Amino acid sequence: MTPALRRRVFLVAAAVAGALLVWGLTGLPDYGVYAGPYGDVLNQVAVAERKAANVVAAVTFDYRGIDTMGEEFILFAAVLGVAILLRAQRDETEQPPDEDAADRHAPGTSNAVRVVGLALLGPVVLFGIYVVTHGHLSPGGGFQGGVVLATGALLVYLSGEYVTLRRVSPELLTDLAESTGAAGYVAVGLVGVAAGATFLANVLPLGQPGMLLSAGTIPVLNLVVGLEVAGGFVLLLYEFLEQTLVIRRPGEVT
Amino acid sequence: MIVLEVSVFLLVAAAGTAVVLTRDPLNQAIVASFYGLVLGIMFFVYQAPDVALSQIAVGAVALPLMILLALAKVRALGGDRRDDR
Amino acid sequence: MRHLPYMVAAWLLLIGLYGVVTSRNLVHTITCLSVAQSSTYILLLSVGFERGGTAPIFLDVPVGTKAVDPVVGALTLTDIVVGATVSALLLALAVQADKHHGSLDPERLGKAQDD
Amino acid sequence: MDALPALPVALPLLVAAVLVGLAPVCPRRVADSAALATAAVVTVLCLVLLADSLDGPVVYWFGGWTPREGIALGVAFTVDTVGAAVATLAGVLATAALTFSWRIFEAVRTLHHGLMLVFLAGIVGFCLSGDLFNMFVFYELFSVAAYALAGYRTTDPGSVRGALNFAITNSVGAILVLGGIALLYGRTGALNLAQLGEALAGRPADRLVVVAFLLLMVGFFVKAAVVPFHFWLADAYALAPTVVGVLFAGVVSELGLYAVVRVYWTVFSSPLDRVEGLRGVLLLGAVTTALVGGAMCLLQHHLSRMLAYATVSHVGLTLAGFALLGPAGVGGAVLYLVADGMVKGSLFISVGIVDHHLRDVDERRLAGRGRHLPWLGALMVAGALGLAGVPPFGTFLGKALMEEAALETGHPWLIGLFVAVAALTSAALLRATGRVFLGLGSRARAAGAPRSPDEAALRHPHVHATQALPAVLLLAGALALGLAPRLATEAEDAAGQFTDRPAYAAAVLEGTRDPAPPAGPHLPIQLAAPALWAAVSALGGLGLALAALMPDRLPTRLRAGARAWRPAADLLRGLHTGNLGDSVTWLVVGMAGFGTLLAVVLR
Repeated sequence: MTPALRRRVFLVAAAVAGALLVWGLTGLPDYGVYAGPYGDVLNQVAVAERKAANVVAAVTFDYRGIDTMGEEFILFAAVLGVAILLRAQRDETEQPPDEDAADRHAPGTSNAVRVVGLALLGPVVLFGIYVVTHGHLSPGGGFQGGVVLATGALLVYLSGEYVTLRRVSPELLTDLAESTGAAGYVAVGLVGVAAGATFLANVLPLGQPGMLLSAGTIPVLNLVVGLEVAGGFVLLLYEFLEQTLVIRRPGEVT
Repeated sequence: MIVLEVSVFLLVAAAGTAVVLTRDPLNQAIVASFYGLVLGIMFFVYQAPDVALSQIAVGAVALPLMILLALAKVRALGGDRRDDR
Repeated sequence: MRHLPYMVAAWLLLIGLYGVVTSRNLVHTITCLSVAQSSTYILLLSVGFERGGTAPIFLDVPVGTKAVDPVVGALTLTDIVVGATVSALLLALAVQADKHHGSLDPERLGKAQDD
Repeated sequence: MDALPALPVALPLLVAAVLVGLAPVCPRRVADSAALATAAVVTVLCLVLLADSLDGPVVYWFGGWTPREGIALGVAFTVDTVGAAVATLAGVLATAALTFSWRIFEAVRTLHHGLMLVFLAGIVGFCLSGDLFNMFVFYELFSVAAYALAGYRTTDPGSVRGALNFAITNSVGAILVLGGIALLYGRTGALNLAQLGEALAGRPADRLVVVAFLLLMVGFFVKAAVVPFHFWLADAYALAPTVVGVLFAGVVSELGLYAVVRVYWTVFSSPLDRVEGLRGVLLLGAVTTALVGGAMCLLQHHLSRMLAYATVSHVGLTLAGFALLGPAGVGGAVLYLVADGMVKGSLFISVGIVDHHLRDVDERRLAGRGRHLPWLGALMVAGALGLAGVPPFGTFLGKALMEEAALETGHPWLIGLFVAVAALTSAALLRATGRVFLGLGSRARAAGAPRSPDEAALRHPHVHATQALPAVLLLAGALALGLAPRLATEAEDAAGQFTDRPAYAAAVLEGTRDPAPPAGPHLPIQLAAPALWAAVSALGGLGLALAALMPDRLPTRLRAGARAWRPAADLLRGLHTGNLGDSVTWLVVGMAGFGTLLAVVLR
């Protein structure tokens, strides 16, 4: 199809499909009316049963913990895929890296940006760790905190210390963090089996709601997810970054 | 409250449309980052702070950043080749 | 108002697909796909929303307070991760496509060989 | 072994993570062996589950969250015979594919094995899950692994384009699936299949139920490559590495069909009570898919592309069995799906061997060059007969059961479709085999003549047993399935279990496990007439193949008749552009078309 014909065919089909969608969607309960039993039951029982103040965390890591295991491995597979695609390519094109060469710095970084970036690093890392460890108590958790931690690594880049990033989080270390996190999730699941219960059963002491050490395996799973997500996102950004910098020729960057 | 909700919904629809209609990928990454932020705000309105945090971290920061890096990579790689055409 | 957020979701799906179909740059295509994907976040959270409900976090409010559905929150969290990771993978493929075809234009990626 | 249902998912994921973590220090052979052993263990675990499920579904609640008063709090794997059989097929194919790759060097080997194991775990989880959202998660898991695996062979520029089209079109499908889930959740507040089915039971479908079914069906049909959702498939499957292509062609498309029937029987079978109308819509999709796939298959010269379109065509046949919406049709379709998956897996490996040793997969350029590998030619001819459903292949038994079901439901014309499609796909393969391994064909002599003198140096002199063995064993497996006619009645029993919604709901929500499921009345299985039809298919295929190889021997009138088809063939080819915008446009067209039909027949 030519682009013009395709656009026309699409518009006609999308009008019909859209009408069908609207037709079906108006069969939903009115906005703001929640009909189903699932969420209400969990809101009633989760805090008492799991000692987790944040019911979303209890659903994510306990009641529906197997979904989250799948989700972590989706991330794992995507990161692996990106690594395979871009690493294979890098092997073809890479110029011998010169660690101290000026052209491996990010372009146009002023000293002011550099200082601000490095000054932010500490708070960002602390905040990331806080978000990971308090997932069962407040909004946040392993995923959100992991992304924040990965952003910390990015700040190092933004502040122009790309060479430092190479030393701070080389592929080996982030690979290891990511796979340890992923394997850790399955391992926590198997602990339940080893304890004579089911896979992903929450067999650790539950404690009292609101305490940092409560909710059994939920904070543990938050930790392994945080590890995996931080490693995975650093790796994702790093693979694209590496691509950018390796290709750049000397003289192009000032 | 209703006014707030309606305006957030319409803002989301408009921002999403703007993302699609911004044809230059570099500009689009910036619009997409704004869209990610607006979605995050919508999720706060929905009383879903967990989701809002994820959305802002991913949609407003990580994903636009990856897009920018991919574009930087493509430009570095293809700058001279494209002149031939 | 009764169905407004659902309509917003349907609109975002269709406009996102429109972008995918008409796009002339793969990076643009991928961003449009993420707009289409975001329609599912809105739809999921909308069907679990309860007017007057608080967030389902019972730290400062007692259990029994009217709260929104925690399940759709958990589902959307997963959905966001899926969307982001698929986008990352697609971007890597787009970078590859540019390397092989010298172009990010889907129209220039060449036709299927030998049919 | 209480945790048995969790293990075939948990184990490969754990091994994948460990392998990738140890990648820098892990010797190549250790990684190979670990991946291969894991795939084999997963296969055995799935077989054990299959045996367990014969007496009724095995229900496993993760975290021990058994339902309360009919409300599922957690996520369950609900293993029934059909799900376990498809999971076992995936395990068998993964084991075969990893065996094949033993001798093939890949630079990113360990990471690749990690992805393969995640891919397998995703498929198995998808087959075993009894929760709609959990199915979606595993669906995305194996899909994401598949996108990466389809595109990593960066030496072939087409594979990147194929992977992009694959990933984007299938992601749109996944978005639609999720939309369907959201609609159902908004109505019922449930995600467990059994609970969803109970919540919707007893009332005729309204617009929300119809549209939710539409979204789920279209979303899963994209993976199944039902026409017109199939435009992404050929590039993705044909240009993927052999190791991956075996699973793609063997089981991945069929998973899309599996999902539709699973969701139909557990959730929608009560509200969508206008069975005749639904049957008509599904049969329409089945017939179009079977014929378009078969015709495109015959038009290909690229061997893997041929197999890719054979997959589309046989998805159509399998869908025809499912579309009859009864135990016999479902049982026949599942039996056919498993046997056909093994045949296609074997053929894909054979083509992989051709590619590896002759450095080409184009039938015309390969003409006569396979003469020194007669056994491979024989293997591919046997595979072609398997595709045609000749006894005693398992494909024959499955098709016989589907034909019985077609007669019983008053669709005798379906037998004609089965015969025609089997003839088309087997003809394509027989033609290619004849040209490559026997040097037949008038055009072959001309095109294949300029042969480089150093061709012998180009090709690998020796085919390793690890490459040939999996192809032989897969074919033997497909044969073995057909040697036990008892399997037909067992497949029907399994399908009876699969299609019994109230029993499924009771097993999941109340934990009742009927010790002796009532065996429904079996259709009297007649093997004589189906054997005749199979012979007609195979002879038709052979005739078509010979006609294509030696057109100048045909009577003039027949030749003129064949020419009359050319404009239609050109049109069909012209539609298959491999363009990603086209694929997504066709997806929306298909959604609008199927949606309109469903809205008319179901409301």
